[in-house]
Amino acid sequence: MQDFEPKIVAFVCNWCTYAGADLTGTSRTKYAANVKIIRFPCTGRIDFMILMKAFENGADGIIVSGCHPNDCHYSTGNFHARRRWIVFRNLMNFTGIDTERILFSWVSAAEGFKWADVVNNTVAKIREMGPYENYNKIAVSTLLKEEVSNHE
Amino acid sequence: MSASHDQHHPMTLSGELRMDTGVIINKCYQCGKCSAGCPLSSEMDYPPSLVMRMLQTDDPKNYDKLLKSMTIWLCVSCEMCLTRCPMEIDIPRLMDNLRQKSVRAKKTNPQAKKIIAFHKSFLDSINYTGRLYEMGMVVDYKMRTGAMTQDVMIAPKMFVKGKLNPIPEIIKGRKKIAEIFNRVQNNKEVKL
Amino acid sequence: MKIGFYPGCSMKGGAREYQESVVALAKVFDIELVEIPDWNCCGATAAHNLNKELSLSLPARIMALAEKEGITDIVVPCAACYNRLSVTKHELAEDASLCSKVTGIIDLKYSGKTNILNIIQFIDKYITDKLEEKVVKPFNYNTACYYGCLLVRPHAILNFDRVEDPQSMDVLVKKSGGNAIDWAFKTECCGAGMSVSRTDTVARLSGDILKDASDRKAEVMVVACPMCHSNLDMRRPEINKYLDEKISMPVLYISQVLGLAVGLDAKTLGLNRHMTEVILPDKPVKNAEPAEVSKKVANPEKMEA
Amino acid sequence: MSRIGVFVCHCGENISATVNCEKVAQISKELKGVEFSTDYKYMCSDPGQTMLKEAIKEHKLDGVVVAACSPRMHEPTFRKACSEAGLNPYLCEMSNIREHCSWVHPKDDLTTEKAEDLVRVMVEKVKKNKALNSIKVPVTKTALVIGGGVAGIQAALDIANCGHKVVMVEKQPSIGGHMSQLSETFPTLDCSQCILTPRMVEIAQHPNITLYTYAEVEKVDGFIGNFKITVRKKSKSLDEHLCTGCGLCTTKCPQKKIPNEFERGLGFRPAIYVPFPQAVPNKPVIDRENCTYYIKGKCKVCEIVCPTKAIRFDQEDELVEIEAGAIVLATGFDVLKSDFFPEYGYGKYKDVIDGLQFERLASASGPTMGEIRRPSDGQIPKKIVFVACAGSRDPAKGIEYCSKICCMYTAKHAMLYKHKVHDGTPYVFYMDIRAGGKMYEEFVRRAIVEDETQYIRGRVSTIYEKNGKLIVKGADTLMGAEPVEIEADMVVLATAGVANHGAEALAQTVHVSYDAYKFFAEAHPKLKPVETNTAGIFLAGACQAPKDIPESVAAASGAAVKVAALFSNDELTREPLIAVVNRQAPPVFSSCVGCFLCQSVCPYQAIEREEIKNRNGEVIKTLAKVNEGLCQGCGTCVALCRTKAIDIHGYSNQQVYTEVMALLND
Repeated sequence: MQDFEPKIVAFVCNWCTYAGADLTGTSRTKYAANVKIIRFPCTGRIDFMILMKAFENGADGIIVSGCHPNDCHYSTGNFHARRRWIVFRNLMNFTGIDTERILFSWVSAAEGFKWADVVNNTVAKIREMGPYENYNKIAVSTLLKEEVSNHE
Repeated sequence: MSASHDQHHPMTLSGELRMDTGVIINKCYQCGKCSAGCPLSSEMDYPPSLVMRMLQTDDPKNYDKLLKSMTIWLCVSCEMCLTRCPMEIDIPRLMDNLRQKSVRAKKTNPQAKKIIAFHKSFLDSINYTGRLYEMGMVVDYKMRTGAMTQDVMIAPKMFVKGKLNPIPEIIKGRKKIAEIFNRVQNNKEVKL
Repeated sequence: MKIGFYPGCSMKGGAREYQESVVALAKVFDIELVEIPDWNCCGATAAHNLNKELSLSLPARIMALAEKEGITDIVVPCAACYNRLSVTKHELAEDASLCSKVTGIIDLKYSGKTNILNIIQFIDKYITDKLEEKVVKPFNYNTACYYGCLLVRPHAILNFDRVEDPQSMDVLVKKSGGNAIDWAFKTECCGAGMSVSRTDTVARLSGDILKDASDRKAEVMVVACPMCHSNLDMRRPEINKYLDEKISMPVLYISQVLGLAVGLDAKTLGLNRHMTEVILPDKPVKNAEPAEVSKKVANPEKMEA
Repeated sequence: MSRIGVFVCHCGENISATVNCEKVAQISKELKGVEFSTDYKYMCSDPGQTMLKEAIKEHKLDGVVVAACSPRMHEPTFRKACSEAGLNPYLCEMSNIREHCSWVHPKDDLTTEKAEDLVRVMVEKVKKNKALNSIKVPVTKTALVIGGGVAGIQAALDIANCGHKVVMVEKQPSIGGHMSQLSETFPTLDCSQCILTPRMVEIAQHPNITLYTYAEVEKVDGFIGNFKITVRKKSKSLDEHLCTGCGLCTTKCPQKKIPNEFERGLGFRPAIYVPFPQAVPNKPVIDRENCTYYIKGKCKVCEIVCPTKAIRFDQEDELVEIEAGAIVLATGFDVLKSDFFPEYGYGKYKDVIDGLQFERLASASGPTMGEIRRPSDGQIPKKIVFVACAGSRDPAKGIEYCSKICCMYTAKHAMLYKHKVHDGTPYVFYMDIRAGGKMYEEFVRRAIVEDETQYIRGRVSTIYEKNGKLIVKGADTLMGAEPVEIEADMVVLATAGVANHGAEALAQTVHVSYDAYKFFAEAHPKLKPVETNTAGIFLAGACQAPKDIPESVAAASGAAVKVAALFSNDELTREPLIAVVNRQAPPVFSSCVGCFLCQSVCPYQAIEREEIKNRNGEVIKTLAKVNEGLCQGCGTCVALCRTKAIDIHGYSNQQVYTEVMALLND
């Protein structure tokens, strides 16, 4: 397990967390290279099916991060994201998906250091949890695969 | 990766106090509201806000002055400072800690002898009987301080009023209390 | 339901009359107080000055003993004991490792589920509703309610009454037919545990308190703490010397005030035990018209219209 | 088969110091669909851009990935370059290998591998990109200014003087704001009314300005260039055209004991009233909550005495629709209620007042005609204590920030007091003196040196009344924190400036963000101080943070210029990264089932209902349709759509799923 380098995907909004991660760079604060960012206009845009897609493709952990409550560039997108997360977390727990591997956080455009902390803490946590091999054993994944192949 | 976080820093005084008490010294911005409201500050050698400043300097000399000060023994834990502090700094908790450190370092102010003697007599009384035996405690205190004649005038009146109990109340669990005293003393804290 | 009673050391000695009056008052309202068996001292100021763990262990043992008896409410009339018990309960609830350490030291089961009630909370919970109908001898004196430190601070933990200009005792005095005056030293410190070791300091602090009350025409001072009482009452010779005037205002416990109002006699309430003689001349009952001083509190919002 | 070009930038050494840029370019070349790949020292430089343009033409590229800095930095640059080379700009994407890679990781293989991953993701994404055309919208050249204090007045006048129409909406019966309450202003001590009143009059008379007082903004729809605003004009119970402002009604009104808001409760006013003598408009309103007629059903004295019969008891609120291209928020601030400080006794002791009340006492038109007299008994205070930071810099009971203006106005108060009460002594309890500003420090020094104000460095612990005096207990931290006790006749608390209590609701109405203290948030703290994150909405004055008069005016003029710049175009172009509901013709088909969940979550009301009709003109179904002008492209609707009928350009389902798969499978 020593050599395990977790693959982590970060889904972030353009206005707060993406800008915050830019600030982390501008401040030259170092963090683990395991996390790769995918930019969304808003956390409200993030469909939770895409988290499933990430797990299915071998992600070991996921970060979802956007503007702090009340700071959303689009005023309410992050509230929808939060609401959806609460519902989906229950659903995912029910289906056996390890929601401990998903970190939901708020990082503003001014919180460069916080972003580095979020990344480092998540990497450390996922490293401890080990690779997410279980996902593809879960029945739901087969269903997803079917759905996706139909979709394409 | 995050090298800067791992670097070993020598512990500052404020860091040490933060670890021991949770109080963050550097929050204090010297507004002086504590000193203004403290009932004892006029008698203290260092009023509370000055104590905070001295700790902030991280200077061992200032720390030493505080351990030897009267201030820490004059503080009656009335909590007025905490109540009005804009930064909600728990000065009373800090004072408790400094008192304990002062005793441990054997630096207590000679003028505080009476106050410390009172506390010790008080605790001794609990240790022996489980409760405070007022008369016994006062006698013990007088033995410690030599203040034999203090308050002798009111004692007879108190007797008459039924306020002084000549016989100590000793609780059944006296041994349990003694055990408690033993255990906390073994836990590296102040030797009482 | 059994209501637990923790008298604390001073109520067995110097503040005997406080216990007598609390028990007598409870009896009037058919409340039985069950003393926690084999209770120990809470450690008071001395313990937390010198040893943190000791200062938590002693109160924890008291609460653990109460739990063993199945007691859910403990009445703690002494403000100092009330403060120590509440703070201990809070600290142990906040810090699980500290809690397990302390339960190890006291060697008893401790859940931290008991309610700690000070004298006013006790009265409010069990007596206040029925108080006014039982008042037979209105306590119609100008009364200065002195709360001191330990009843209201630290507010974050005790969460009792307003931390500045508290009102709960004033309300009880008014319900007993008294006139609670507005004054400035309600929560100033009396000198607390330094009565013996620094008598001069206590004389100064307690003197300033008594002086303000007496300047504002208070006839009686009411307290809820044996320590405050002993400083304000027993230290009167030193206080008068410091003030260079003779203040003869008696200092009563809140339970004594309520006791007098519901018709208990002075002896039962232990008024004879006070060092400063309690002289309360009979006064004709006025219409409940508040004195001029207290009018000012009436409407703090007035300016904000 | 795509023909994609990959351009890897070294950014001097900013990227190449930790990322092997040559290798990234080489590896990218191997990717399916990549036609051309190179690396260069500065892609954003002129030669870099030229190289990009030439490569597009030479290799007939149909997609471009620039691996360089953050797209938030240079995406517009490279998209413009692509467009100049004939490639649709929305076929260009950027991989952020600087802020998200080279600057945050050490030099090693992992870092270069991450850069390769990031490039691969964008290559795959760009394959799914569509050519898009930017959206053009017309601009309504009318500005709405909300708030008629000094900031709103300045902004309105500046915009109007540029030749544009302005509508000003003010909540109170008169414009003027807090500045009209002030006595004199620091650091020049000129009379506040004297400099403000002419401007207030100018607002009323300006041909380009329409003024609605006693009115509030109720609803804001639309977007930059095309806002639709609903304003509620509260009933003044008055026909303003008939009223001449003679004031007879106000003198005859039998109800005279209503605390006067303008005088901060230090005086009284009748139920029909003009807030202050210089009010604009100088016509009364009836305060229905306190009017005898509205309470008891009879009185009507004002109606009887009115010479022009202008009183209208049955007048109702009126809703006015306004079309505007830009909005300036100038709603100002409030002062913190002082009764959160029970230890200072505000509200309990009459002679403990706040700074604005002192302004009224010192004002020549105030309740004491400018004489400093204490409220309790009208005596002239001989010892007066000013408490700075009453609520400011106090996370426990007040607010965490510094209110900025109090140091200066407290010095001014001490000075005014000393000028009026020569034998009096002013004391100021302070912690720090923050007097940064032109002639500010000099002003404070003057208060100390010339007017002999006693500055005591320390906070006041408590204030109580004794024998008609206020005992102020403080400490002098410059004297070893020695306790200080002052027997004062009056105490003035320099209470904190806080966000207007209606700020949060207004922010939600106009869709702008606000900070933790409910002040409106600027788009960038340094470079966009008067813009909000909502295009077309600007900030002026203290609604953004505590500001003094010069700063408020400067910000207002700044906001006005932004509005004028916006109005210099007849049309606006907008990024086409918006949502779209799929359609297939004929007959019109869509996977939309018409659940309109999207409509309920859209923050911009951009989802419309489209009725699809058959040849006979019968409605066969109702589908969602996106209003291009309103959609801001947040994509919340996309995540919610059950049938995936709605999608968003630039972040389409296809694009983001492709990105995830490309990222995780190399």
